[in-house]
Amino acid sequence: MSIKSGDRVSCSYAGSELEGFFITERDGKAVIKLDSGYNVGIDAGLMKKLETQAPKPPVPVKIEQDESLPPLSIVSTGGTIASKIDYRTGAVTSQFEADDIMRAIPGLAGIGRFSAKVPATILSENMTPAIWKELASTVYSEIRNGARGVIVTHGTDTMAYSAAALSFMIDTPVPIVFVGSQRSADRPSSDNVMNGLCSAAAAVSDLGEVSVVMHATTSDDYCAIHRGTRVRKMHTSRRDAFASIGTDILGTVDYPSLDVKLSGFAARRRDAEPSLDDRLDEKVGIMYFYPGMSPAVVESFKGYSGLVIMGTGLGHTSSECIPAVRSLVRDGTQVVMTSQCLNGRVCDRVYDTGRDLLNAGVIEGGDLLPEAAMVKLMWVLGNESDPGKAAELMQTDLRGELGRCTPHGL
Amino acid sequence: MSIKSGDRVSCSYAGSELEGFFITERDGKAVIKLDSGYNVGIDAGLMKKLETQAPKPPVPVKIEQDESLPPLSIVSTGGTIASKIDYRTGAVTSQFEADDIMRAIPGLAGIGRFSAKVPATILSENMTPAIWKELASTVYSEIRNGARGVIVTHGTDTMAYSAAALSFMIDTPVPIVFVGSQRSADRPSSDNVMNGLCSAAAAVSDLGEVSVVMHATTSDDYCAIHRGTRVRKMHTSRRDAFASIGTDILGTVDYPSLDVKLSGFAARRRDAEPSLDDRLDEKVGIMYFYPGMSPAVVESFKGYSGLVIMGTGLGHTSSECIPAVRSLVRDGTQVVMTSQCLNGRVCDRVYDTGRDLLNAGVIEGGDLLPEAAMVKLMWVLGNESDPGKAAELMQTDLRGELGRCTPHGL
Amino acid sequence: MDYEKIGLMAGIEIHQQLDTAEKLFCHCPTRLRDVDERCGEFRRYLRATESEMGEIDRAAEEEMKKQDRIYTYYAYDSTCLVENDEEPPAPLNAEALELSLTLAKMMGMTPVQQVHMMRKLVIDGSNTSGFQRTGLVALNGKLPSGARIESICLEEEAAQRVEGDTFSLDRLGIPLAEITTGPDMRTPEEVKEVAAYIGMLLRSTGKVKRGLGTIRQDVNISIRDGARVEIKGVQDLGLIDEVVRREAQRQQNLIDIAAELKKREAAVGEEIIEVTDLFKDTESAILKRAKCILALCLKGFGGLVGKEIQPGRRLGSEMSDYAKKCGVGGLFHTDELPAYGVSGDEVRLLKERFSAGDEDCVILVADTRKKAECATGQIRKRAMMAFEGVPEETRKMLEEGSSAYMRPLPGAARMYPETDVLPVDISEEYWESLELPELITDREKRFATELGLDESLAKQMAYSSKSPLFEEAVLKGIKPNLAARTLLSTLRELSREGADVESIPGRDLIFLLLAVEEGKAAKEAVPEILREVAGGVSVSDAIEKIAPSISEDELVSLIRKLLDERKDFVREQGMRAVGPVMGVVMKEVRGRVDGKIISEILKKEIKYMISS
Amino acid sequence: MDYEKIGLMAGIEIHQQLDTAEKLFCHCPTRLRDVDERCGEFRRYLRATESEMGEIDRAAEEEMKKQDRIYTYYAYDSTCLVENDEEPPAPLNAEALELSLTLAKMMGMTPVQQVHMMRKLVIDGSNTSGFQRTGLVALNGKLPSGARIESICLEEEAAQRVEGDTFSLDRLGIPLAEITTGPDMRTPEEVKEVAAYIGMLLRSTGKVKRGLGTIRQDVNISIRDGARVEIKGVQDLGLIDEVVRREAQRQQNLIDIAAELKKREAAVGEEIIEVTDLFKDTESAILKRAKCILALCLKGFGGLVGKEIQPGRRLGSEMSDYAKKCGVGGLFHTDELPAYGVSGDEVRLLKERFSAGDEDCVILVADTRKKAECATGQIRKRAMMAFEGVPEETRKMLEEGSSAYMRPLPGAARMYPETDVLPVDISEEYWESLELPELITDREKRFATELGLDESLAKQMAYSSKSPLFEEAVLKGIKPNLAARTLLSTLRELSREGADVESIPGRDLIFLLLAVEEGKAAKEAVPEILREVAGGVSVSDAIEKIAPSISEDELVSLIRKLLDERKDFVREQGMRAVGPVMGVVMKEVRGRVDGKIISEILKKEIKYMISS
Repeated sequence: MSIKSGDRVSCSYAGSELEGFFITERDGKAVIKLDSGYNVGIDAGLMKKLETQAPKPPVPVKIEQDESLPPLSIVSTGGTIASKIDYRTGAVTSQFEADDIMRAIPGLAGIGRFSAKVPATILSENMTPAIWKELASTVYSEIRNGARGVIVTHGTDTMAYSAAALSFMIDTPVPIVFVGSQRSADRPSSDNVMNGLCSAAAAVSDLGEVSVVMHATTSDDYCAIHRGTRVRKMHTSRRDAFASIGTDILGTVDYPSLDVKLSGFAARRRDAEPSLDDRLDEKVGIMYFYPGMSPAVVESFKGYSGLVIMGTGLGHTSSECIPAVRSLVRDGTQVVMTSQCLNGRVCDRVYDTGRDLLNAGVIEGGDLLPEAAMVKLMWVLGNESDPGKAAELMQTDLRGELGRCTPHGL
Repeated sequence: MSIKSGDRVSCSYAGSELEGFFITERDGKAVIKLDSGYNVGIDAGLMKKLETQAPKPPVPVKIEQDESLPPLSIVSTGGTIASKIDYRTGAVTSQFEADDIMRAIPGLAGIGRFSAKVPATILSENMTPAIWKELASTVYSEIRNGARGVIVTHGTDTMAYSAAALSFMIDTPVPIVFVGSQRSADRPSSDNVMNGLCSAAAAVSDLGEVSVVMHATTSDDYCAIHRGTRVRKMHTSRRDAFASIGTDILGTVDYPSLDVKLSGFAARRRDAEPSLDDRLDEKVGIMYFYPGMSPAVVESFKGYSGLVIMGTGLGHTSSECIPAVRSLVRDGTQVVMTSQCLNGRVCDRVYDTGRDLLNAGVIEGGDLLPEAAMVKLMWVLGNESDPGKAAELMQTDLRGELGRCTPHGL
Repeated sequence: MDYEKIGLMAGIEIHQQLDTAEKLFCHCPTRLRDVDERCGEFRRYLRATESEMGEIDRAAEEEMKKQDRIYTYYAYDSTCLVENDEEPPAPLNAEALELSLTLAKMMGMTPVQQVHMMRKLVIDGSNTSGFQRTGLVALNGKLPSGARIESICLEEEAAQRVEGDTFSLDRLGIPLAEITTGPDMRTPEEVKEVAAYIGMLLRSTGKVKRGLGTIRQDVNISIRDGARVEIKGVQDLGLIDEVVRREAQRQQNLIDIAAELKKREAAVGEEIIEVTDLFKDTESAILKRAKCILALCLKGFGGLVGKEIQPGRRLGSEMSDYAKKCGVGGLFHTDELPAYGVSGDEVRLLKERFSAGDEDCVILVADTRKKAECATGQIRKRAMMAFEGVPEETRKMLEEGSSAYMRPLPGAARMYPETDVLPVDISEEYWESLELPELITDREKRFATELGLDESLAKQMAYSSKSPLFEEAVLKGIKPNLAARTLLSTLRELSREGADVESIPGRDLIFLLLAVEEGKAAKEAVPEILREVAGGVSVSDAIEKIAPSISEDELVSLIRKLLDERKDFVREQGMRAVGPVMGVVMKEVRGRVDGKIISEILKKEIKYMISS
Repeated sequence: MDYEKIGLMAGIEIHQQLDTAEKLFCHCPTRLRDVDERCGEFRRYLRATESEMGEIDRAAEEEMKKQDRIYTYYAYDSTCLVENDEEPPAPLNAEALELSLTLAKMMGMTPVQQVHMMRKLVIDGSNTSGFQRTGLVALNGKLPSGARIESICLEEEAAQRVEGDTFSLDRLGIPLAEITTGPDMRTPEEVKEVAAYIGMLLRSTGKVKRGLGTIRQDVNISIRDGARVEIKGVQDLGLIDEVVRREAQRQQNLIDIAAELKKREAAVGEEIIEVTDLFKDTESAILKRAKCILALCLKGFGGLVGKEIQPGRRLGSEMSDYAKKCGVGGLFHTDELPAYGVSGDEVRLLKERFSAGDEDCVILVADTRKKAECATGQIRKRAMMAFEGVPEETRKMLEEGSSAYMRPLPGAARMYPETDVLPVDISEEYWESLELPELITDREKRFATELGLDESLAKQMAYSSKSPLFEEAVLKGIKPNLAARTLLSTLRELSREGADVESIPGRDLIFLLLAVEEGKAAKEAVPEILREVAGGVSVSDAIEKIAPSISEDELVSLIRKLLDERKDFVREQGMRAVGPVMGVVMKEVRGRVDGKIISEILKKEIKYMISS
């Protein structure tokens, strides 16, 4: 059939002639948007093409930027901070140009002068270490070119991994702020506007590290600023899904005032050049231990440069798995122990299996989050070939990812 | 050397003759407990045996039980609810006999009339589905034999897994209460006494399901009663490590009053016989998805009866992994999707990769915890050979493990 | 008014809450709650999203004018993250879909082959998501009256406004059937009849919510040279014809005003003048405390702004409605002044500022400068519309049937697909399998003819939500009249007394009525027994307490004893004694035995006594 | 008192907080906090754990007597889950271990080959875990005085008691060196000397905490026929000899009392009698409001219970200490009555109840029945001990050097291994590599002889924590006297005035003193400049503000101007004018130039003036 999406069609149905736009065909059903605005699915064979309506190209209205404001960069990886709805076809499209983003979030224009880069356009679950490198190099260039802060829009699924990756890959004097939305940008209730404005406020603030800025509560009242190496998505769908684990948040951005409050321990903006070190050893995995796990699961990571185990409790696997772990280590895999408890500190000195794991060559991951541990291990192995030094680096706090003490209340 | 642990030894050291008890030898160093109480490590060669002191056997003082109190059963798997210190040698031993436990936690004697069973003595990280079966059959017998409640002492590492396993394997009319301690029973600050007393209070309460009773806060103020299929260890070391996820707690036990308060939705004690269904298909694993994961990791679960994936966000893997998942399903592995976010609900209808996963045959795990999902999958596959029916069972709430709605505030 | 002459056209949209077990897109119950039972609250902003053409929907844009667009929501232990807009919706509720399709079939409609849920932009705060999910379910039906049914849509109910910008989430997501008729009605009475008929159809399913606010009619009205106006939220069917009448009148008056304005060569003044100084010593409290008073002059509008266009409504009221969107309290216009503390001198000075004459009208707005400026803009906009006659509007019904402006009619550009909900195919087999319920009107006839209820009781019973229980009772052998009276009158009376009759399960009512039929309890004791049951006593305990069963032997001995005590009287009166003694016996057994049985025995015993 | 004759033996245990960066088993700072800064609190019970033999440690058992054993803990943003007993300890702090080994080496001790950390049971609440971690580090040393050092242990400091059962966690876990001498001292003065010498050794490391509570001495004392008594918590070295004296006196008196009791054939009455009724109209407020008053009679104890055994302490006080463990406030005994509102009649009646005579003593306890019963038991126990003379006890020091009973001496059965901390090997290489610090006494001599400080200043400087800064300053070329006086007197004076001199970094002090040495600021301006710096001004700004540098040219013109104004006087006085004019110049330059420079120029100029 020569009917294309957006074509005007009609069909005889229910004793009347229905008219509308053809949207798509799925499983033999044509989806038609009636003039009432409703979509219905109808046998594709019933459809008659009326006249071709070429979709009008959106009129690009140039947004005037205030040259007196600080230069900010929006780097997009495909997370939608802005989108447009074509009510004629019902299609929702993501927006990546600075102009589009500023039109969708009008308040941005009062915060900075924006430029936009799109190093990748993917669903965040398809993120890979290779794209982290591209992302890091894009962000690095933007800072080199004078951006006073960089906002990275990112799908929320793997945002914490990417934020951790950039934390290690870039030594930044200015804020690199990851932001996303848990409710799609096309809906009036989307968290994109508040998160977007708060991330921009954080990007011009005195902060000087990689962070994630997202809703702190289910209300539109303020955003939390999380450290990139300490944040985790802790809910599948809520606005306030992101949580700092094992540390306080770096600060808050109030909404709608956009007042930024930073904690004393948050790194501050510096007058320095950024540095980029984007070597990663990508052959690193995560393994979740469970009761009765076959040692074959451990063995399946043979040949890996690194493996992060999510053990039980203080960082354990069954005794049965320890020989397999020992073999892995002997064959050159760096194995780091973290805990599936997520909160608290790994300590393999207390129980027998723990001590056996230490003897097998497992590195205690302290209070590293498993995800941050994986990213760090990739980075450490990409930069340090000596296993002993690599192990030492894994136990050294480089980007606030490791806490020496676990504060009361956490 | 013929010197044994507990022997009286001396050695010339630092210009004087040190006397004490020989404890052990480790890495060529003899560990000696000096008469001052201090242990020191000294070259084993310096040690001279003085006289053999056979350790006096502990005098078993019979505890009088109050026959008017309800019969309760303590089933131990190796978690230490009670222990004794031999200050002479410094050795700490776990106690499993009812007498010993009641001596260590004197308050128990006022709550019930106890009998004790020890189906296994292992570290909880070495727990296996095979031991779950033994445990289930022991608990089942105890209830059949008239126990008004069963307390299962268990190491905390995998307690949540075991509690979920028993939830499915036993349909119980009386409380089955899992309890453990995060601080070892040999220390004056141990949580064993409060947890032990609170679990006993829960075991004689009106509750009628499998639960975990542990500290609710860092203070010794009250314990939370968690549903066995909804509880997770969320901290490596804190007393209040256990948390109910996606649901309210079943109730509380105040300390030291031991008043039990049950929520409206907690199952109540019934006047019925228990039933046991301990068939498990043990070939079920958990896989943690991470960015850049090789499809080979998925493939390594080939031949498994079931696999629980901990996906990102609403329940995703990368598109690259989906063909491998499809193959697994085609080859007969039931694949259930859960989320590494832990909180919230899996929903694969919203995004493309999700829909692709559904098309690949993945079962949405709703708000099942990954651990509960694994245990449930073992049980479902052990009882239902038809894949369609098994999938339906996985999406049916059997033991409060699945919530139809996610309440506000969770 | 000659409606044919003025070309009245009217259609209605009926929104009916469905009485399903769960909500449309989550598994929460469809239960309303008291706000005091809330377990949490949160606050959100909503904003209109940009469309492909860069246009924001005009209804949404109107909402955006409000300065403070933050909404507060109350959550309950019977609501969930779906209502909170914090979780993707569950699949479409199959029960609700079936019910809407059943309704469609009852009206002779054709179902769509595949239902697609849409998001309809609503940013007044009543939907946490900022849209209402709605799907077109069926098309093109016809009522016996000939009125066309254009469509039936399955929608989610909005959150209930508590006050101001605070909403309660208990109602959000209750399934709603939206039935839209064609604009086929030509008189106010016809509108009422059609609405009533559809209401009857809805209730015939036995699965719609009942009670205040569970059904709402929107009426679309236009007259020739007028415009389509939608009046929302007519909850009382009794007023629907009056609403139509008044709107027709309003449109006619606006058309007349437009003609008059053209004749007068009226014009809306360009100038907005600040007149705060003029009122610094005014007696009007509102003007006196205002930070800023702005005025504009409507040339040639004199007398027309104050003209009544509908009972209680003037052209000035329409302008005021527009102005209020900016957050101001209202306006003053010189057609109504001097009044409200504004003196004649002040009016004179005000008019002088604009060199305005009697044929002109000056309008005043008092508030902060920002709000007042917004409001004068709105007033100018509405004044310009007056030249065109009737603006297309969505209006809300006022108490007596008049209406006030709410927002422009929403454009069509406000729907896009709800991608979180998969489309649902409606197969022919499924459609064929749907069984239609008996219409209440048919049921009414059946109750009267087959069960012998009198006409009024038959109607009452047929419309009652208790009618399934009634039918069950009759099937079990309870006399229709006893069942109907108990279920209607007795329960209603007890309820008025304050007894919690709603808590009495149907099976208890049947148990009790069976006991009556079996002579184990007297009809007379039914109210008292039910009162006990409503208080928490089990039905058998209540029967035992109020009407402990008396064996026939016991009854006979009791009667003999009583007769014995009245031997002389009975001997004297003979069978005439039956009546008086009957009263005594009844009092003794306190309704534990049916009067008929007593009467039989009594007669026998008296007969025996006088014959012995 | 002839200490040789009574066979005095004394030893000391010194507990010294180490000034390490981190705590012994976590990475928290070793910083004390104000309780108002706490960020959280929690409550815990502690209970004695059962040992293999079924015995509970007797010290622990004593604590268990207290009815309410729940402790409250304050946490800070500088404490962590290790202090909270919610996380396993980190590995042993290497800095602390090195410091304790350095101390061991300074005292000629032998290190253990492998340090094993132990858990020492402490359930008075001061340790959240219920035990104190401690490890034996070295053995058998000797001081120059000949006193033997038995051992040095590395321990964790306990939590500080805020009040009652509330503890503050900031102090918990600070490393503590415990140095134990042999029981080798024979006179009170010797005890003091040894304690002072060890104190000097500790401070010589420069890495011990200073200030109130950072060092605590426990003294072990016995005399012949007495018993070993440990007096805890002697914080003031000046009192330590007095403590020994008073304990020797106490033991002697108790021995004498024991002899007297035997002579009198005294006995502790079996009977405990309730005498609440006796005091129902008493004037004694305590007795009047008591729920239960119990009494017992000590036959033959009359006069002895009230006998002073130490200034301010009687045998009755010892009994009272024991009774207080049950939570009672104290006791009354007839040796001190009538008094405190108890009348002579009441005493007589009381004694009559027991048929007690003058040689007997009746003891009263008033509280709830439960507590009073517990207390009378304790009193009987202590009374029985009086026959033996001196009980082995742990006692706490009272203000003037007397002491009160705390608990029995702890048994040895209270230690078991800390399995969460791995043992640490001490290799010979490591031991050999440890460098010993200069002793303060050596430093004192060096300061006097090599740097020419006078004796008192040398001593003060050597003991001061500022001595490293002093040495740095001298190395940089600052005159020792200037440096010493500034660091000691000037700073102390400013501090007394309220200036925050602690906040002034050492490098600023050196910068300033170098400026003085270079003539850029006058010595006289130092206090004022430092006051500014303490107030937050940078040191260079402060110099510029207080003493803007004056070039030599400017100084010369100033002097010439001043001389010119005093031409006559100068001509008249000649070189004698130097003094008076000097004063005027000094006032003008307000310390901006060193007096010596002024004086030189002034002399030259006057010389020139008179010669011209």
